Amino acid sequence: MVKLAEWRGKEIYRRYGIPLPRGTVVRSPDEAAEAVRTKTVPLPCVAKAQVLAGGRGKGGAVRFATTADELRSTVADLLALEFKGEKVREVLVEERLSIEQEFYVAITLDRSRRLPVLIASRQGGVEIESVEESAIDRQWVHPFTGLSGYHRRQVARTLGLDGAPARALAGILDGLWRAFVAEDAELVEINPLARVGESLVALDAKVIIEDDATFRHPQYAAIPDDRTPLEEVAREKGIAFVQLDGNIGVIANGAGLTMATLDVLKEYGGAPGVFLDLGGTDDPKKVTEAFLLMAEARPAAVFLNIFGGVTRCDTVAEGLVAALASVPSDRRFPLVARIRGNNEAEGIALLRQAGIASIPDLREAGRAVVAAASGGRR
Amino acid sequence: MVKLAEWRGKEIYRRYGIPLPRGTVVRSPDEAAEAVRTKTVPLPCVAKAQVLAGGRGKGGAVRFATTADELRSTVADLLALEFKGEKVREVLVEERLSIEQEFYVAITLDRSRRLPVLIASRQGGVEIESVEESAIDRQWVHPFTGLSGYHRRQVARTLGLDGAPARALAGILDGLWRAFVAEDAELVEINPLARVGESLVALDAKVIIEDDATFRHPQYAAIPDDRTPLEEVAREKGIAFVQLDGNIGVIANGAGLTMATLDVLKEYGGAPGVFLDLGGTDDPKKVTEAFLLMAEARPAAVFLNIFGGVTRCDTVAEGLVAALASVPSDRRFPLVARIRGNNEAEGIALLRQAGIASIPDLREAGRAVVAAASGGRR
Amino acid sequence: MTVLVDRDTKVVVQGITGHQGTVHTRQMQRFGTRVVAGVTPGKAGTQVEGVPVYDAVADAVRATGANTSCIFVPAPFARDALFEAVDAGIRLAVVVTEHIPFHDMLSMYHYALARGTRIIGPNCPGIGAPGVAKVGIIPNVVFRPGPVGVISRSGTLTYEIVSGISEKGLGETTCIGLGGDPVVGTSFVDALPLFEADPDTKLIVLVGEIGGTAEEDAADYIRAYVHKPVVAYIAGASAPPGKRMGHAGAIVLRGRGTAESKQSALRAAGVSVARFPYEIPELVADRLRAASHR
Amino acid sequence: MTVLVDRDTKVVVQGITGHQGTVHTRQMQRFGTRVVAGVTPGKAGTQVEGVPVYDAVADAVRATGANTSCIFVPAPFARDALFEAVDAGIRLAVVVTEHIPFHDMLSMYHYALARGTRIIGPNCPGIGAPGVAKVGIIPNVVFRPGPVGVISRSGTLTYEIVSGISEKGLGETTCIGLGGDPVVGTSFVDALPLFEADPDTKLIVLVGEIGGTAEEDAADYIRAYVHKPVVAYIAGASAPPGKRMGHAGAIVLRGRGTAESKQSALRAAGVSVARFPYEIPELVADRLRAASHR
Repeated sequence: MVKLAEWRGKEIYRRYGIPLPRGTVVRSPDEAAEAVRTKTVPLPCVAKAQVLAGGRGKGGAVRFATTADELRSTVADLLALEFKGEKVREVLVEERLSIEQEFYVAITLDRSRRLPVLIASRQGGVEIESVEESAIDRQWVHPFTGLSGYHRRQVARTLGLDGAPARALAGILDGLWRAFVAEDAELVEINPLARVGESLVALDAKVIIEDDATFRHPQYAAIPDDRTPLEEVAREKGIAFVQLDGNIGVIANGAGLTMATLDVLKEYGGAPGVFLDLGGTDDPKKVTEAFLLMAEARPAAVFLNIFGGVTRCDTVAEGLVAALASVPSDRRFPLVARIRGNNEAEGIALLRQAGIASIPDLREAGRAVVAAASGGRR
Repeated sequence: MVKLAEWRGKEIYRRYGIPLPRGTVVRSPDEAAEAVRTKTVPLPCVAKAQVLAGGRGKGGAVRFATTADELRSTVADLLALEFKGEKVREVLVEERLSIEQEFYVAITLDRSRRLPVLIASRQGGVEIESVEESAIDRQWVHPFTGLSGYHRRQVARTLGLDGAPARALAGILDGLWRAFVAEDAELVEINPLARVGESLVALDAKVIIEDDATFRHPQYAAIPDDRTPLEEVAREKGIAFVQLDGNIGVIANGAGLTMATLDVLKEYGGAPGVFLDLGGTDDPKKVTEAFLLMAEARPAAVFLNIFGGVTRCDTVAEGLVAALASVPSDRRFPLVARIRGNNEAEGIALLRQAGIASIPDLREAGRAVVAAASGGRR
Repeated sequence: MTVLVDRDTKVVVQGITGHQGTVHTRQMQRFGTRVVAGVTPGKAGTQVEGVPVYDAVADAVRATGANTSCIFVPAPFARDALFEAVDAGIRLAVVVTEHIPFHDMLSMYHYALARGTRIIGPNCPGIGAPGVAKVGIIPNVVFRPGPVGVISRSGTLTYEIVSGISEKGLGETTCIGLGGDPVVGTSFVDALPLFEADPDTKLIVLVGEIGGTAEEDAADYIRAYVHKPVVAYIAGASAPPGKRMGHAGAIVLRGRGTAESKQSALRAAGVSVARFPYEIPELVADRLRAASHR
Repeated sequence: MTVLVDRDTKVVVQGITGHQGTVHTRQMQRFGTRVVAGVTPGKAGTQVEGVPVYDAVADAVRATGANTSCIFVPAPFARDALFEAVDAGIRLAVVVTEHIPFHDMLSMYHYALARGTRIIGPNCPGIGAPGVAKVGIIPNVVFRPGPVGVISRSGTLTYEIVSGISEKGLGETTCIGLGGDPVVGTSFVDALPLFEADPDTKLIVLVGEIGGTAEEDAADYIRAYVHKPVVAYIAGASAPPGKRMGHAGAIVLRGRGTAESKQSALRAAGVSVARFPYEIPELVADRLRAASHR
């Protein structure tokens, strides 16, 4: 899930012919002033902090300016902002348009129907979740036939458009569909899509690219996301690693088993702090890396819960033993292990040699971890 | 069915990344000499008359030249040629390559399966009809999934290619597929596809564009085809008009009925000379136009055989009467009419007023036309 | 019984406000067809021949329960119209529109196939079942109820032949004009089992043309699966090779699709082959007589 | 009886010469599966674990009669591999490959659907029917023949749960790991009727996860059509919203796809919902006992 900042989304929309306000992204007050001087951005204008979190308008991350000096100081303010934990690195500066109506259009995936769904509403400019169902129009688009005339006409009816604005809408929907497919997007959203006289303009852009498709789009792989630094490191190593609020580290293989392990810990009063899914691997080095990454997160205790399938128990044990040897002393943690499945006996034997017992019962193991974590809470 | 001359086909192939010999199309000996001077065409080279008929190689329409002067005179010869009834207006001048192997690849429509079919053979450079079935590989390509890796690999196996030539082949097949779809082609053929060292080069190009798709590709609508001048006029007026070898004109509505009418005439010893399918129309002016066009073809007699459906009998009668009034006296012809179906009574009445009887029985009508034609044979 | 249409057939006409749409809506109504809705974008709320017009097929289906579409929209928009019909749940779409590029028709065919919608056409006269329903443009006057099932690639030639069968006093269960384009939604092979399964159809008339191998495919199918008598006619025996005879489909190319190959394949499958259209009614009468004496 | 696989299941392994392909070919063989062919382009003529390798699936099908494919090829080539399998006439394709873009999977799903091929997966452990056949990567040791049908969106959690059921002395007819991706070839709703129809399956275990609405859809289906007892577990009740928990599918977004909504929908459909994996064997035993007393 690669969430793109507004300005990156708009760069994509521009390539697909979707009309946008005139403007540019800036990274300093000087750049903003220069954009005004070169008329890249007409005045009055709007300056929008480029963060991924929502609620920028109400949160003071979108501001207006009528002169170059005002813009300069506004941009300086925004760049100094930390918005819901995100540092502002870019500001999008755009002409301020006289908006008559605000609509919502988006394309995303409907998992149940296994079809892309085109969503439209006359009530734009607010979160679509807050719009009542009856004001939302949904149409499913088959991947083999694509967006057709009747989809476009239906959206025009939903938005109450005809004539030139309806024709403009048709072009925007086509662009949105092509972007959704060609960029391997999970979501392409325009909210609001603004009516300005006879034209329509995408005032905002929300684009999410699918992680798994970055082999076709390497440019998106490098884009910063809302991951923590450790999550970012894990991502580079191909380890699913999520930081949570608690103090217990969980290393399991497979998302389902990892989540089930968290559920059990919570039941016994534990607070999971790291979710680390080894996935399917039979490379002990990857296991070692995972443990060292876990150590960086400084857990109060770690629960290793493995069911060997693709991953073999002895591989995991081998990787774990290697890791424990190289964890710095100030990063050590109490460990509870439970390893089952393929090569279980070999794995258990290896652990035993390293002084680690495997607790076969999930309840018992869970309780042991919670106890270890509360004893060792820092 | 818009058959494109080789050079036009190659222009399309170039756009889809298919490797071609270096060269250019010329319309005069001077242009040919200039192409050598500017090194657009390296020497030695081959000069190919741009006609649609097959058998150019054996028919002397493909010649070689090793010097600019030789090329100049070769081009002059070719431009003076009339090949199987076609005047030569363009000559394609290309580098002469050192060919190691000649293959055949093409994509066309399989009507029975309703799927595009990818055809490949190791025996290229000859008409595919002359290649035995066992040496031809066919693979069907679904329009929703397109050409896939396994199609490409199968063709590589058929042609006995691997390594760099197989990779080149993959690119060529992709280009061919994209051209087939995006240009609305009926046929895209490369014969021969030549192996030159580690590369593959399309030595010839045969592309047929679908008539019905010219609304998407207006550039192809204007391309001259192998129609007679009258057929060309008819095409512009949207009338299906085919010139045959006989002296009887047939005007009917619908291809099936028109062909059935020809079949009947032949049975009675008649020789159809013009096939004119009015199609479905209820515009009397179109009927008048059709008759005037027919008059231009100077038939010995004309058989009007109409079954009124979309076309109404009275409309046809009205158009016919108007046409007869304006046919010049040296273009008049004996006419046998048979009109049935919607508004039959009204049509027959209109014809009767103009002194024309409608013969309801097809046999009788057919015999009458053949008699009239042999009586009036010029 | 009839084939493909019945008394529950409720037709929506796509492109009803166009000239042909309007004319043939009236003709279908006169035939007794339940034309329940029309669709022309932007014309919702109006009426054509008393039929309510909607902006979208989905609206028409919701409001009227239409299950069958008759498509008259111009070729550049036909693919879109068919997709719309399929997505709205239409089960049978008769595409009258001519000059649809076959690349479009490939998508239309395979999409409809995947979604369970049957297409008749394009470039076809449609379906007529005397006394029951007509979807398309076959002239009403040619029909008469009777035991013959007719399947044809032609337009007006079908009218001529059906008319001849009716005048002979025989009559039809259902007549299907498949259309003469290179890619059709329903081929002879697709239509034959419908008539073979229909108890009221005692004999099948197959009207073919030169070009393609649809008739050869039909002969293979008949030999294997059809037990009812079949009478056939192939138009274009006298057409010269290489000339496209009106229909995009009707062309003898490279020795393929000749009348001879079709006729001999059909004869080998036990089909009575007429040499001329006017021979058909007599052959039909003979085969029906022979069948009833068995 | 078993579901999806039986004694006629003949498996071709696409990507057999890769590490996982080779390892799991051996495991499938040990399970008793008839692995008849492997496919790796350019490796025709070689053998892996005694299994002949072909260049193309069509070749493998022609030579061996393979009807089922197990796909291990890397994600960028998985779509192509599936299309090849479908076009070669494979009826069941188990796609083990993970990280396939969902846009690719949309094409794969709809193409297979149109052509009548069933997909299990992608990113799935596959199918195991103890004593009959296994297609995929579920560890052999977890199985034991018995009356329970297992359908799961998870991988290792399935092994854990199946293992628990087996250790309890209950055992399985068939276990299907559907895969946890946003678009799967076979969903709970697609798999439930198979077990409902299988006479040997007396109870169904459904293992779900947070994210999406597949479990809610399953609850609707169970309420309407499933008469056998169902026991379910939903992983991820403790996962915080907005965090993607490993699987592309496992995420609670905008209040949709929570464990609570899934659990309550399932309970309302008469399903016994386990709070933790280790509760499942007991619930299964209880429901089986209750059912046998009716």
